[in-house]
Amino acid sequence: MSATEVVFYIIATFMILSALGTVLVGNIVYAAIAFALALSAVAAIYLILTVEFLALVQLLIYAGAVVILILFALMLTRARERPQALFGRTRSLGTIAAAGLLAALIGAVVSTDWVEQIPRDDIEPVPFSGIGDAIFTVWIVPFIIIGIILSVALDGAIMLATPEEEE
Amino acid sequence: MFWIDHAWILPAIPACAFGLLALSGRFLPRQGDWLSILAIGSAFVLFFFVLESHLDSINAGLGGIATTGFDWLTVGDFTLRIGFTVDSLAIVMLGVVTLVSLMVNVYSTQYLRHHGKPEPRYWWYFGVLSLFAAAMLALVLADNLLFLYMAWEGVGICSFLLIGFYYERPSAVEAAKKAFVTTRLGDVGLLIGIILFWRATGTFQISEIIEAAQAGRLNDQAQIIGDGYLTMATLLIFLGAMGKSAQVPFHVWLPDAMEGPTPVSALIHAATMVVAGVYLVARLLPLFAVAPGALDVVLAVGLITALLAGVIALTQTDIKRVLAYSTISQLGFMFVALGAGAVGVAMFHLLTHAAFKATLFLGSGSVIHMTEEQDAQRLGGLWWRMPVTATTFIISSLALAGIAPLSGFFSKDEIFAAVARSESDVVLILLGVAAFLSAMYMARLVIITFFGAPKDLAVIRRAREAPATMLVPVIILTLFTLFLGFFALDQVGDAFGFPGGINNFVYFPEPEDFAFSATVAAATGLVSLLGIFAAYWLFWGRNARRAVALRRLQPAMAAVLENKFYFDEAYQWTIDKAILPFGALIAWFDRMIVNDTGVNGPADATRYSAFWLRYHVTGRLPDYALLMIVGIAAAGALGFLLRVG
Amino acid sequence: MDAGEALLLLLLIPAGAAVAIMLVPQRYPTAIRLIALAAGTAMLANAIYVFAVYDYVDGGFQFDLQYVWIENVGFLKENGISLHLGVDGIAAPLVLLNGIVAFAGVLISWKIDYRNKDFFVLFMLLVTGVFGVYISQDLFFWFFFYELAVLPMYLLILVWGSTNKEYGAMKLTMVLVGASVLVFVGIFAVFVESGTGTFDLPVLRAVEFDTGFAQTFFPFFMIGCGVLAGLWPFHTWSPDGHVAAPTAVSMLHAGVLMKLGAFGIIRLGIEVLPEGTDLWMPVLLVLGTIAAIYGAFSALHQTDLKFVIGYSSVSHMGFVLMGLGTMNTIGVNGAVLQMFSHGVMTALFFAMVGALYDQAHTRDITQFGGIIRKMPFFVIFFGLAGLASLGLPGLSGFVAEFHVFVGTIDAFPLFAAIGVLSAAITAVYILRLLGRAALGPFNTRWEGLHDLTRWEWAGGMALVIPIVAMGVWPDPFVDRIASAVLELPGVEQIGGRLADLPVIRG
Amino acid sequence: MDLEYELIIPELVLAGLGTLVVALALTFRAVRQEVWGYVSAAGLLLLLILTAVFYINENDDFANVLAVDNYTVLFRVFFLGIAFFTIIASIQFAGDRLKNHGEFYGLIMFATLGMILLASARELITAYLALELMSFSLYILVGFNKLNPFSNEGSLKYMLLGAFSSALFLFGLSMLYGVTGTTTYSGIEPDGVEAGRNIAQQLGNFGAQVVDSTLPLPADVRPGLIVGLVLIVAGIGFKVSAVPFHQWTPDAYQGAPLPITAFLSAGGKAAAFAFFLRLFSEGLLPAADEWAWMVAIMAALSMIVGNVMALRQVNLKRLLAYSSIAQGGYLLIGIVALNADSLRESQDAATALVFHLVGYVATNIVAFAAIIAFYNRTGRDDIPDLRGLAERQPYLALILSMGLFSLAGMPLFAGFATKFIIFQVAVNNGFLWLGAMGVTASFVSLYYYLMVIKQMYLYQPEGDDVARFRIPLPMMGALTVLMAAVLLVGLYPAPLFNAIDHATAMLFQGF
Amino acid sequence: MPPLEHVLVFNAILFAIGVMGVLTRRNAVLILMSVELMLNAVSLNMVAFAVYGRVEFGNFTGIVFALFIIVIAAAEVALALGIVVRTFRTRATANVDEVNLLKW
Repeated sequence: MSATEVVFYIIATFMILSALGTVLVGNIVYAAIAFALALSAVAAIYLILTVEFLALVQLLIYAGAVVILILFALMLTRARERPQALFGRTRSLGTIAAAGLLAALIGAVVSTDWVEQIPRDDIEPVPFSGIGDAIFTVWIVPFIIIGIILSVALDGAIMLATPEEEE
Repeated sequence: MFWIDHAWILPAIPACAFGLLALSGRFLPRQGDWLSILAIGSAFVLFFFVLESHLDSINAGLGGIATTGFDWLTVGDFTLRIGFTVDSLAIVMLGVVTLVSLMVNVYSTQYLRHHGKPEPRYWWYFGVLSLFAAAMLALVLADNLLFLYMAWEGVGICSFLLIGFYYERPSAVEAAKKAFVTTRLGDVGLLIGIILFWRATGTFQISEIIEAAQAGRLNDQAQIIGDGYLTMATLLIFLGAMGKSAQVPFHVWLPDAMEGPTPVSALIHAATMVVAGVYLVARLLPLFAVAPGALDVVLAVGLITALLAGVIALTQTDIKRVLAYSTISQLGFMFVALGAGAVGVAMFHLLTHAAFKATLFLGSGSVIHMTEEQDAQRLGGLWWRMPVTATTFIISSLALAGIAPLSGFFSKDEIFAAVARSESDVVLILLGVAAFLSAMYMARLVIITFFGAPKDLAVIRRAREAPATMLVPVIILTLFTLFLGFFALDQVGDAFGFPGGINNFVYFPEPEDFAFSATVAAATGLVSLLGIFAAYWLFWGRNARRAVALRRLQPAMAAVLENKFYFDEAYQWTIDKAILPFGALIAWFDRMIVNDTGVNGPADATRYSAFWLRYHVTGRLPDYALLMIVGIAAAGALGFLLRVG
Repeated sequence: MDAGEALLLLLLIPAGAAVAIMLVPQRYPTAIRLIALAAGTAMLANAIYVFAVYDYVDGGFQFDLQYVWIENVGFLKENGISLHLGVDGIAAPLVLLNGIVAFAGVLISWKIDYRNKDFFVLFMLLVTGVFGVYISQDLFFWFFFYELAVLPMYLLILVWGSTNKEYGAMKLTMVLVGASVLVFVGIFAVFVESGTGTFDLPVLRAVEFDTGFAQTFFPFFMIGCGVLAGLWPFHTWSPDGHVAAPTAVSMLHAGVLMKLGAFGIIRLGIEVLPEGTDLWMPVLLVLGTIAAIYGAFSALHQTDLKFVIGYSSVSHMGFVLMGLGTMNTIGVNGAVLQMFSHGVMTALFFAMVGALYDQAHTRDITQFGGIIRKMPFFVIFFGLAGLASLGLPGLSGFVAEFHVFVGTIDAFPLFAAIGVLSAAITAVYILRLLGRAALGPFNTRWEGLHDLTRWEWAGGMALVIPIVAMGVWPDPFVDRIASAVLELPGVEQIGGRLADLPVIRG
Repeated sequence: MDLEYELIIPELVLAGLGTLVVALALTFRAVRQEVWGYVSAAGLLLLLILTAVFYINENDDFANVLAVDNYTVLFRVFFLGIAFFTIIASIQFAGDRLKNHGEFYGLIMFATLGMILLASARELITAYLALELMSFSLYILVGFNKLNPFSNEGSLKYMLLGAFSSALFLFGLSMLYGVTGTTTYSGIEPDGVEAGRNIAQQLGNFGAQVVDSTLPLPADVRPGLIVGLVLIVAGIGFKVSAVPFHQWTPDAYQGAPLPITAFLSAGGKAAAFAFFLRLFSEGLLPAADEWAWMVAIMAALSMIVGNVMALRQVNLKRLLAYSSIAQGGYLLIGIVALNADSLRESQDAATALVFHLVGYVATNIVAFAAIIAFYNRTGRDDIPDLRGLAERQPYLALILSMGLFSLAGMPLFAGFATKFIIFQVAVNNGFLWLGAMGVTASFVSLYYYLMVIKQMYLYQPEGDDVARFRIPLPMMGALTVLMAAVLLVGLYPAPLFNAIDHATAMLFQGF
Repeated sequence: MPPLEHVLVFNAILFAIGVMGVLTRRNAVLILMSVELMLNAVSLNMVAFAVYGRVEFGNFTGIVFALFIIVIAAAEVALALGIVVRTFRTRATANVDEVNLLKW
C-alpha cells in the first residue's frame, strides 16, 4: 500500500465527513464552511488522480466563487437572523431513501468489472497541456454552448435578482 | 274454371275498398258506406261464381281443390309464399263471410245513424269493415300457415279497431285491449306451432305439412316428426284457435268485446272471426288426427267451454252478453264435433250458427238501437212494439235451442250423432246437459226481453219497429235460419247441385254421410224442450220468484255463477299481482343494479380515486425529490432482480 | 356499374352541408334550415339511388372506390390505410335507412331555433359518420367514422337535450367510447395477427385466422360493438340517452346509431373472425334473448313515453342480436331486416313523441288521455309505429321478427318461444300506452294541443312509407340482404329441408 | 481541424437573433416593447422558411458531435415553428403582463436553440450542455412574472428539482461512460482516435460477448450499466415529466406565464423526446433489454396517474399539465417499442413517436393559444370561468373544443390518427398490453376534456363580464393556421408521415 | 494509486450524501449545496474513469466532461440564487416546504 493510497484514504474520509457536516449540522454557516472543506477535499483528490488542472479549476470556481455566492445568498435571505429548524418533515424518510440509493450504487460499483485496460500502478499523469487543445478542437461545440449558457444564466440571474420599483 | 283459380280477387276487392275509404272516405258522398257495400256485395256475387266453378271441378273429377299464389320473399331456398287454395271447406266459409258481411254492412248503414245522421267516424267504420272482410277472406283462402297467420292477425287488429270504435268510452278501450291481448296470447302458441312445423318439415304449405306428418306416422321409416313433437306443435296451434274462438280459459275477451257496435258483434264476434279457430282446426284436422291425444284435448276443451259458457249465460242479464256466452258455448259444440273427428258436422254447425247467431245479434241490435237499452232486466214486453224483430229473434232462438225443423236442430243433432258414434257416453251426457242449458238460457232471454210486463215505461215508449234497412237483412238471415238445415238432406242437396248434402259436400278428409238416427234426434229434441220448459218454469212472469228462491237457496253458487266463475278476477289478479310487479322488479333491477351499480359504480370509483390520488402532489419540494429517489431506488432494485440476480 | 362516386357523395353531401352551414351566420336561421333540408333531400335521393342500383344478382361488394391514405410506409404495406368504400347487400338497406331517417330528422328539427346553426352542423357530422361506417371497407376508416358518429352526440344532447341531459349525455358518450376501446384493441390484434400490413377489409376477410386467436378476440368485437347495439347488460346508456336527447337525435340515435353496433358485429366479427363465431354466437343469442324479454318487461313499468320507447328499443335490438346469434341464413337475414324495420319504426316513435313533447312539455303517459281528438295524425302515426313494433303482419316489424323467430327456433326452440312471448308483451305495453294517452276520455287540460305541423307530418310520412312498404313487399330488401347473408362465412343455410324427405318428393 | 460552419447556419443565426433582440431591447428602452416580439417572430419565420426550403437531405455531422441529418432538420423546423407560434401567442400577453420583453423573447429563442442542439447532438457532453441551455432558459422564463408568487414558486421548484435531476442524470452518464469508455452515441468518430469506440458498439459487443467470449472485454458490466441507465432514464424522465418524476410539472405549468406554459408543454417535452429517441435508438439500442422494462413501467404509470389526476382539476393549466403527463405516457410507448432485434420495427416505433409528438404539440399549442386569448381578455384560467364562452366568442370555443377533442384522440383531428398509429406500433412490436392500456387511458381522458367543453357550451356566461369580445388579428390567424394544421394531420397525414419516416431512418444508420 | 472501485465507492457515498441533503434539508440554499455535492461526486466519477481507463489523449473525454460540469454548476448556482432571492422577495422565506401555494 503506497503512500498515495494512504493519503487518498485519509482525504477521502475527510471529504465524506465534511460532506456529512454540510448536510447534517444545524447551523447554516457551519454547513457552508463544511461545504467549502468538502470541495477542497475534492480538489485534493483531483490532485491524487494526477489531474492538476481540474484541481486548480475546482479551487478557483468552487471553493472560491461558488462558496462566496452561497454565503451572499445566505445573507440575502437572512437565514441567520431567523434561526429555525433546517430539516424538513421528510428527514427520516429521506435518509432511508438515500441509504437505499447508496446501497444500490455501491452494489453496482463493486459488482461491476470496470474498463481497466492497464494495471493501475503504471498510469502516467494526465498531461496538463493536451486538455487545452482538446477543448478548442474536439470539444469546440460544447465550449461555444457553455458560453451561451453562461451568458443566459448571468442575464437571467441579474434580471430576476434586480428589485422592481413596485417593491 | 276461371274463378276457382282466381279466388284471390275476392279479398282483393274489399282491400281496395278499404284503401279508398281510409284515404278519402270522409269526403265521399254518404261517407262512402256504399263503397264498402259495393265491395262486399260484389264479393258475395263472385262467391257464387267460385262455388259454381268449384262444383264444376268436382263434377269434372278434379277433386275441387285449386291453389294459386306467388312467392313473397326468398332467402336462399327458404321461400315465403302468398298462396290461395279453394276447396269445399273454404267455399263454405266464403259463403258465410260474404253473406253475413253484406247483411251487416247494409244493416249498419242504418244502425250507425243517430236520428238519421251518421255517427262520427262513420267512414272509418265502413273502411274497417271492408278491411275485415278482406282479411277474413284471405284467412279462409290461405293455403299456407304463414299467410294464414298474417290474415289471422289482420282480422285480430280489425276486431281491435271495431271493438274500440267508441274509444271515448274507457270500457271500450279496455275491451279492445283485452280482446287483442288475450287472442295475442293464443297467437304466441300459434306462431310457435307454425314455426315448429316448419322446423320439422321445412315448409309452410298446409298440404305438404299434413303429408309429411301423415307420412311420418304411417310408414315408420325415420320419423320426420316425432309423436311428442307433433302433439306439442299441434296443441300450440290449437292454443291459437282457442284464443280466437274464445275457448276456456281464453273466453274472457268475448263478452267484453260486446262494447263494440252490435253489427260488429254480429259479424265478427258471432258469425265469422270467432269461428276462425274452428276453421283452423278443421283445416288441420289431419294433423290433429295423427297427433296422439290432440283430438281428445280439443274435445275436452270444447266440452268444458260449452258447459261453462252455458251456465254463465244463464246468469247474465245484458242481452249481448248472454248472446256472447251462448256464442262461446256454441263454439264449444263445434270443437266437440271436431274432437269427435267430424269436420263436416262442425262446419255445418258453424254454418247454421252463423246464420241464427247473426240474426240474434242483429235483432238485439235493433232492440238496442230503438230502445237505447240493452239490459234485459229493464226491457220486457217488447214483442207487440216490434213484432218482426221479436219473431225473427224467437225463431233463431229456437233454432239455437235445437228445435226441429230449424237449422240448429239438424246441426246439433249431427253433433250428437257424431259424438255418439265415436265417443263415450259420459261425453254424450255432458253434451246433452250443455244443449239443455243452451235451450234454457235462450228461452230465458226471449222471455225476459220480449214477454212479460214492460219493466220500464220510458224504454217501452221509445221502442218502435226497426226501419226497413235494418229489418231486411235480419229477415234474410232468418230465412237462412229456417231452411239451411234441410241442406243436410241428400235430396235437397241433389236438388241444389251438391249431391249428398252439405256434409257430403264438405268432404274433408273424407265424406261424411248425414246419419239421421231417430233415437238421437228424439233425445236432443227432448232435451231442448226440457230446457225451454225449465226456463218457463223459472222465469216466466210470476215464476221468476222461483229463480229468486233458487238463488236464496244457493247464494254462494249463485255468486260464483254471476261472477262468471271469477275468470276475469283471476286474470286481473295475475296481471296486477304477478306481471306488473315483475315488470316493476325488472325496472328496479335495471335502475339500481345494472345502472347505478354496474355503470355509475366504476365511474364514481375512478373519480374518488382521483380525489385521493390528488394528495400525492403535496406542493412541498422535498416530497417531490423523495418520490424521485424512491422511484430510482425501486427501479434499481427491480433491475437487479430482473436482469442481474 | 361501379359508380363509387355515389358513395363518396354520401360522405361529401353531409360533410359539405356542415361546412356550408358553418359559413352561414346565425342571423339567418331559415337559410340554415333550407341548406340542411337540401342536403337531407340530396342524401335521401343518393341513398335511394345506391339502394336501387345495387345489383343483388351479382351480390358482393359494389360501388367499389379506393383512395390510398398511407401506404408502403413503415409497417404499412400496399394499401396500408385507404379510404376504401363499398356497399354490400347488408349495407345497402342500412344506407337507405340512414338516408330516410336523416331526412326525416331534418324535417322534425325544423322548429329548433336555439343555435340551430350549431345543431345542424353537428347533426350533419353525425350523419356523415354513420354513412361512413356503413360504407367503409377499411378498418381504420371504419373505426374513424364509428367514433365520429359518437362524437357529436355529446354536444347535441348536452345543448339541445331535455331531461337529466348532463348525466345522459356523459353516460352515453363514455359508455360508447369505452366500448369502442374494445373494438380498438381488437383491430390492433387483428392487424398484427393477419400480418398483411393493411387495414383493407377485403384483404383481412381473406385471411384465415388461427381459431384460438379468433376465439380470444371475437368478444372484443362482439361486446365492443354490441354495447352500441344495446347488448344486455350494457344497455342502460340507451334509455337515458334517448330520454335526454333532442327529438331528431333520438331518432338518429335509436334509429341508426344503434344499428352500427349490430352492423359492426357482422362486419368485424362474423366477416373478419368467422372462426370465433362457433364459440361466441350462442352467447350473443342468449344475451339477445334476455335483452328482448327484459326490455319488454322494463317497458311495461315505465310511464315516461321516451322511456317506454327506449326500453322497447332495447327489446327490439335484442331481436337483432338473437337473429345474429342464430348464425343461420334466415336468422341473420331477419336480424338485418329488423335493423331496418326497427330503425324506421323507432325513428317514427321518437319523432311523434318529440312533436307531442314540444307542445305538452310532459311525456308522462298518465297525464294524457284521448288526445286523438286534438292530434289525430299524431295518433295514427304513433299507432302505426306501435303496431309495427308489436309485429303486426303487413307492417315491417312482422317480416323481420318472423325471420328472427324462424331462424332461432331452428337451433334453440326455447329462445324462440321467449322471443315470441316478448313480442306479445310488446303488444301489451304498446296498447296500454295507446289506450292511456291517445284514446279514452279526452283530458280537457290538453285543449290547447294542435296536430302535427306540416314539417312533422312530412317527416312522419317519410317514415311511415317504408314501414308499410317493407311490410307489404319485403322482396326488394330481402333480395339484397340475402345476397350478402348467403355469402357470410360460417353462416349455415337452412330452410328447404323437404328436399331430403323422400315421402314428400315422391 | 476545419469545421463546415455552413451546416449549422440556422443554429448560429438563431443564437445571433437571440443576442440581437436582447441587446437591442436593452439599448432602446424607449421603443414600444411589442416591437421586439414582432421582430423576433419575423426573424423566426424567416429562419423557419429558409430552413424548410434548404432542406438538407444528407447524413452529415458538425465537429463529430452535432448530427446534421433529416432528423435534425425536421426538428429544426419543428422547434422554430413552436417558438414562432409561442411568440405570436405571447405578444399581447407579454405587453399586458410582463416586463423585459427583450430578455423574454431572447430567452425563448435561446431555449429553442437548446432544443435544436439537443435534437441534433450525437454525443453526451454536447447533449448535456444543450439540455442545460434549454433548461436554464426555461427556468428563467417560468419565473419571468417576477412579482407573481406563483411564478416564483414554480420557477424555484422547477429550478431546484431540475438541478437535482440533472445531477442524477449526470451520475448515470458517468456510469455509462465508465462502462463504455466513450460518450459518442454511434457512427462517426472524433478525429485522432482509432475507430470502434462508441456506446452502441460497446454495448453491442457486450451483447455479442455472451456468445463470443474471446473479445477483450470486461466479463460483466451489467450492474453498473443498469444503475447508469436507471439514472439516465430518471433524468430524461424528469424532462419529459414521466411518473414518478412528474410532480414538478403541474406546479411549473401553473406558475409559469401562460405562453411559457405552452412553450414548456410543447417545446420542452418535444426536445426531451427528440433527445430521448436519438440517444436510445442511436446509442443504447443494443442494450434495449436493460431499459425497455423501465420505460414501459414509466409509460404505464404516466398514462394512469396523469389521466386520473386530471379528473378533479379546476385550473385549466393544471388540467393540461396532467394531460400532458398522460400524453408523455403515450409517447413513451414509442420508446418502449424500440426493438434491438428488428431495425425496421424500431424505425416504425420512432416514426410513430415523432408523429404523435408533432400531432400532440400542434394540438397543445392550439389549446393553449385559445386559452391565452381567453386569458388576455378575462385574466382568469379556471375551468368554470369558461362558462358561456360559446356565447361570448363562438370561434374561440370552437377552436378550444376542437383542440381538446384532438387531445382526447377523437377523429377528424390529429389526435386520432397519431394515437392510432402509435398504439398500433406498440401492438405490432409485441406490447399489446401497453396499447390496450393507452386506449383505455385516452378513453378516461375524454371525460375531463368533455367537462371543459361542457362549461363552454352548456352554461350561460356568468359574473360581471359577459360581453362578447374580439380576438386580435395575429392571434386569430395563428389559431386558424394551427387548427388547419391539426385538421390536416388528422385527415391527410401521409406527407408528414413519410417525411418523419425519412427522418427517423437516420437514427438507425450506425448499425 | 488506490483501486478504482474504492474511488468509486467514495464518490458514491458523496453522491448519496448529497441526495440525502436534498431530501432532508428545507432551506433552498442548503439544498443547492447538496446538489453541488452530488455534482462533485459526478465529476470525480468522470475523472476517475478517465484516468483509470485509457485517457484518449487529444480527446480527454472524462476530464473535459468534469470541467464542463464544474462550470455549469457555477452557472447553476448563480441562477438558482437569483431565483431564491426573487422568491424570498415575494414570500419572505427561503424554506422550500413553506413555498407550497401550488399543489394538487
